[in-house]
Amino acid sequence: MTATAGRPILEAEGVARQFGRFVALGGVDLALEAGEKRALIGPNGAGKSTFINVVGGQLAASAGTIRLDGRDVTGLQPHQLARSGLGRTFQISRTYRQMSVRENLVAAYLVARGHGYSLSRGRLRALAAEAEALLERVGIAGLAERPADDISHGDRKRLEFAMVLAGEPRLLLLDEPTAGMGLKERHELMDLVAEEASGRGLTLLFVEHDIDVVFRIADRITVMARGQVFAEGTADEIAADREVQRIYLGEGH
Amino acid sequence: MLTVQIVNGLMEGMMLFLIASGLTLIFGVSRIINFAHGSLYMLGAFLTYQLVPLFSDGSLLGFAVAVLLGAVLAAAVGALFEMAVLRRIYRAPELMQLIVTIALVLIVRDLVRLVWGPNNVSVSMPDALAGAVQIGDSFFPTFQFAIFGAGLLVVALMIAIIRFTRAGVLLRAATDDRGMVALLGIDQRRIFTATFAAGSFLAGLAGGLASPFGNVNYLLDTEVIVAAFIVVVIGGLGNLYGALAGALAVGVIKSLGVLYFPRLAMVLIFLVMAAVLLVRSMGRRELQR
Amino acid sequence: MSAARIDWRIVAAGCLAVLAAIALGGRGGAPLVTEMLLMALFASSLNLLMSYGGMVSFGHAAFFGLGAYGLALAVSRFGLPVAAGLACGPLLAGLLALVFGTLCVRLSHIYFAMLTLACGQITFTVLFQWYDFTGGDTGITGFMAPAFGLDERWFAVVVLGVVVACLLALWRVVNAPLGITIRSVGEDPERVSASGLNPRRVQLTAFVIAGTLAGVAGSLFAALQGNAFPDYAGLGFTLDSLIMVVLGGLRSFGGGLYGAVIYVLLRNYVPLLVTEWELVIGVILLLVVLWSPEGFAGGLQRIGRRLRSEPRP
Amino acid sequence: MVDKRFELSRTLARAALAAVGLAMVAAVAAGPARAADPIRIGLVAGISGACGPLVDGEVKAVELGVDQLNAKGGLLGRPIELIKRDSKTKPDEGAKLARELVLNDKVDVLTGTCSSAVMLAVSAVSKELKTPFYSTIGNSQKANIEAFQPYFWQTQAHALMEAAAAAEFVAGHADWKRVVPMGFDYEWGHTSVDTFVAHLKQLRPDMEIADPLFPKIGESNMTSYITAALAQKPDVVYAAVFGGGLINLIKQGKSFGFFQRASLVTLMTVDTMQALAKDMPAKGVSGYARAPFFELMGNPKAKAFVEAYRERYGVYPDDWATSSYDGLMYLAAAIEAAGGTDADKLMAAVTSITVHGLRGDALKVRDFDHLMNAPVYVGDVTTDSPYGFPIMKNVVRIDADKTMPSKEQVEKLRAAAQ
Repeated sequence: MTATAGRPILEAEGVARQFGRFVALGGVDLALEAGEKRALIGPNGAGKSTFINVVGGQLAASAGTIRLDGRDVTGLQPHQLARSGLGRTFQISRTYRQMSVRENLVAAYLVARGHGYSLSRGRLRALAAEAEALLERVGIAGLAERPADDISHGDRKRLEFAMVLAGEPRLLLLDEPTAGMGLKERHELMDLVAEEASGRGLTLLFVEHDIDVVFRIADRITVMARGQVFAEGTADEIAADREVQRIYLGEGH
Repeated sequence: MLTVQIVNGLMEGMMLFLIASGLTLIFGVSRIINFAHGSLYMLGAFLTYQLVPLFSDGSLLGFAVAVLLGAVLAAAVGALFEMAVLRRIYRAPELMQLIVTIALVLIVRDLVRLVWGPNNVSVSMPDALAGAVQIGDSFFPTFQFAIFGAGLLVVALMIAIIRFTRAGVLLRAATDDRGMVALLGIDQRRIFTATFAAGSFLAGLAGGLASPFGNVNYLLDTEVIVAAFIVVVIGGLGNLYGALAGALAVGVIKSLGVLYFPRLAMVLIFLVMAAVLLVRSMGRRELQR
Repeated sequence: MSAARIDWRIVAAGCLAVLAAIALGGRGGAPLVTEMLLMALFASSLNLLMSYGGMVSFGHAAFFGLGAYGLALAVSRFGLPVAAGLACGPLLAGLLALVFGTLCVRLSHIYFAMLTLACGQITFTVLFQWYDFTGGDTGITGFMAPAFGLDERWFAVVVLGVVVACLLALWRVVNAPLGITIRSVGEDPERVSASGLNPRRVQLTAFVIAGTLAGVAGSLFAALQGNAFPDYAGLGFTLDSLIMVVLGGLRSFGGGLYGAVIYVLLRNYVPLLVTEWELVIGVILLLVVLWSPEGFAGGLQRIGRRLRSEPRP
Repeated sequence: MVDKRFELSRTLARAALAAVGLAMVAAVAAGPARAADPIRIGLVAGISGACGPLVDGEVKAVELGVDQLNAKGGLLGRPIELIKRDSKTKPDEGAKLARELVLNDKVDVLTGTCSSAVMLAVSAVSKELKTPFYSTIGNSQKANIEAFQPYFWQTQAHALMEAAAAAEFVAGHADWKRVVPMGFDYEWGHTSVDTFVAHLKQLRPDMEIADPLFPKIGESNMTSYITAALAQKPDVVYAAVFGGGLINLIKQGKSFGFFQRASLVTLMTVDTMQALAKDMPAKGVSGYARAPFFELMGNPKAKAFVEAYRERYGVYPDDWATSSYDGLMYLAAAIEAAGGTDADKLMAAVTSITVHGLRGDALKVRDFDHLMNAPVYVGDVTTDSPYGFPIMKNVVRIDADKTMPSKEQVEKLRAAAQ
């Protein structure tokens, strides 16, 4: 579970993706070291979400190679990647809307533990206790009985995060985890994410528009523009990069 | 022999296109699989049966007027149904929309039976279309050429409307992205009502146009709807050109099937439908929102 | 945590009600009760797909029909005893569900529905046209005495036993981890996939379970009738099953059950009053969707909520 | 572990079940026992579904006939009660209704089926419950041969007889040298085509018989079959089709100029001629028919029936109506001969009486397959008609002795089916 620092857990080489003639990703190289927290920033349409979706297996790459722990995982299905230790959240959080918050988490545990096809109801009782503890940690234990459809946007983000944690991933991809949230909520959620990531020794790759959040959480930052990696470095380096400021910071946020 | 069957298949295909065009239009815009499409087709046929004696004593113009009037009435029924029923349940799961169209099938079938009785009836062929055209040593019905022409006209009109009118722009927008229309500040409900009316008009038109070429009874709906589904699926749901290609392909497959694989024609068409669906799905394990 | 236990009192009360109906209906009425029970199982199997798995099938009757033909063919063409034939029906249905399901779960939403339609129509057409083997439109008759030659009432009791057992098993499934997984996939296959389980496999599992149970219903239906006809796999039965689930109530385990009782009663008694019975059913269906989209079960729950929230004097 | 929407409140569930139980009890308990006095006839007809267009006349004629019999004091002094049910043209529904009619409503006789499937399903119930059952529309020979059972009789020429009659008719046209057979792609169509071809080969070894065509039942677009048939340059096309599909064939054929180049021989019933009316081709269509009223008008009984039918319903009876009425009158005669409705006595009477009916003065049902010696009428369709719709002229009545399979043939077929 603990990753040795210095070895890349994720390596993307020349990852490209086209939609018809539109080039969403034009050959992205990116390597994540185990345990690092990496932010992926860039203007709208830069290809950040596409990149996350290609790494997560939701979209197939048109070209390039992706390695997870040194193993070539290009073209694997999302569930295969998930079993290799990759967990992710979505831009619009994906939960089981008609099920209760607790059921959502129990369902995530069932899948993660390989009991998805079990007929034993004993398993449910055992997992319910674990689910309770995790809900407590992410701060939504009070909502356990509510349908996921009924809780606030931010709480649903927390729920989805908890569902990902239930899978005990080593690499965590978060696609705009704070989109549509208020300032305070945003920081609280990302603090929680950072805390859990550090505590569990997870590697984190997150897409984020809020530069405050990025600078607060990220060890390193990758800047994308027009489907390419434009710059990469520590928070300070990126903050100091004039080009970045011009094309990105100046323009948008 | 082969050529004759191919020509004939294309003719039959165009008839299928007329049937399917409204279904694919409605699906494209509203994502509703309208089971009642066959019922509106049937309604168009019966209305034509009712109206032809009023306008036509064998004249083509009178027939055309009767068919158009029948189609307009079918459009009114479609629009009414959209406003009174479908509009209330656009937010419900798509299954519910489908179920109400099934309910409409049951209702229309029995209403037609109540009004026109259970027996077969016949609409007379307008005199001008009654003959046959000789090509080589084969004959083809003038009527089928007229249908082919009508089909092309419908395609042309639909393209013209979609390309060059404001309604068409909205239609395209609605087909591509439902949310966008709302962003444009247009009342989405009006678009849906208009689409339903247009789709129902096309169904009624097809029913009216086809009526002199065959039997009309209250069971016509089921015969038509399965054929229309096949065409629309093979053509790509919501795709007008696809529906045209799909309709012509189905017509030709059926026509050639009579020569080469008579027992398998029906199964074959369903196999093609399944294959098209599967091939389209390949490489589409993409995000679905 | 409210583990969904089976309330045996409800089961017993239901069984008693059915037994009373059988006793009161006599030999002539018992087949109607049998039909209701089999339709309840058939609709409940579709309900597993629709309410839990989020899959709308337009070809579910194929498995009902295959269940019927599995029995009829085993006995008439392969000379197996009826008891063995009764096992062949669900087996054939389950096998074909595996084959069709493998293809169908590659698609979702309306595309899934259209592919099931194609599969269902292929099944129907083969049964209808393969005279030498399936007897074509005139079906297979006379291969066994209807209802094993039992008194209609006893056969209804036997069917009651089988249907209750199947529904209890289904209840077990939907409340077990597998049921949660099936519902998860019904809600959001992407989430399931991103969590590490292949949603298609889950859908396929549900599809095979549903197909097999439909096959059980079809086999017993063929046994009741003593015949098998292509109609049993046709679009008519498919639409019946969809209508039953919607009338009874989506998102409810009892939906298939309630729907079957309501629909079979309507279909049996409305034609005695009016020739245009389809019109009546169409209007009822319309009203249900508009005023109680969650069907009979949903309506019950709504009434229940209202009763509970209103203070009693 | 269950989401609220799935959780049934127990009281509610109980209430629901109670309601359901009550509904079922109320439902099946309906229909209290009645006095055993009247003679009850259960009519299981495909009022809705595919047979709808055919059984309209049947239901009307049977209702008329029952009223007439009752007006004359019923049978053996007992009134007749007709209990009508809609099979929806579904075999399972037909069988269930037949069972209900016998067991709950205590009907003495079953009739009314139209599609072969429903007929065979009801015949199985008739056999099991030992209740006499006769068919006046559905005419699959299976019910007389492979699936024969002693409580069934057929008052029509069955499929084999009709096809044989059509072959006789075609063979009689010396100028016809080449024939294309066609049939709906189901059991009845295939049986008809096979029988027609076999019979014709015997009668006219010189005739060229093309490969048969099999459009699907009720096919709405017959054009591919029309072009395929015409490509064979036939003198005549034999088509075992009927109803809506036949109307499609004729109207579409007309557009192709079919009737200028070939003749069509097909099952031509009055309802089809009424539906086509002025759209019927003036020449080129010949038909075989079961009970064309216009050809029976010389028979006072038939004339009286046609007039009574017209007076009551305002239309002329179609073949289905006429033969259903004739079938009912045969039953009435059998009940009187049997002195009651005891199933075995009735069946003995059915196979021993000779009845003067609408279709001739010596109708009888033979004993080994319970098939009536029903004639088949063949002739040429003409639009020159006093009735406002086409009829047939030059009609020849082909007697059953020319078309009924022999006892040996029937036994051979039965043995082959084992």
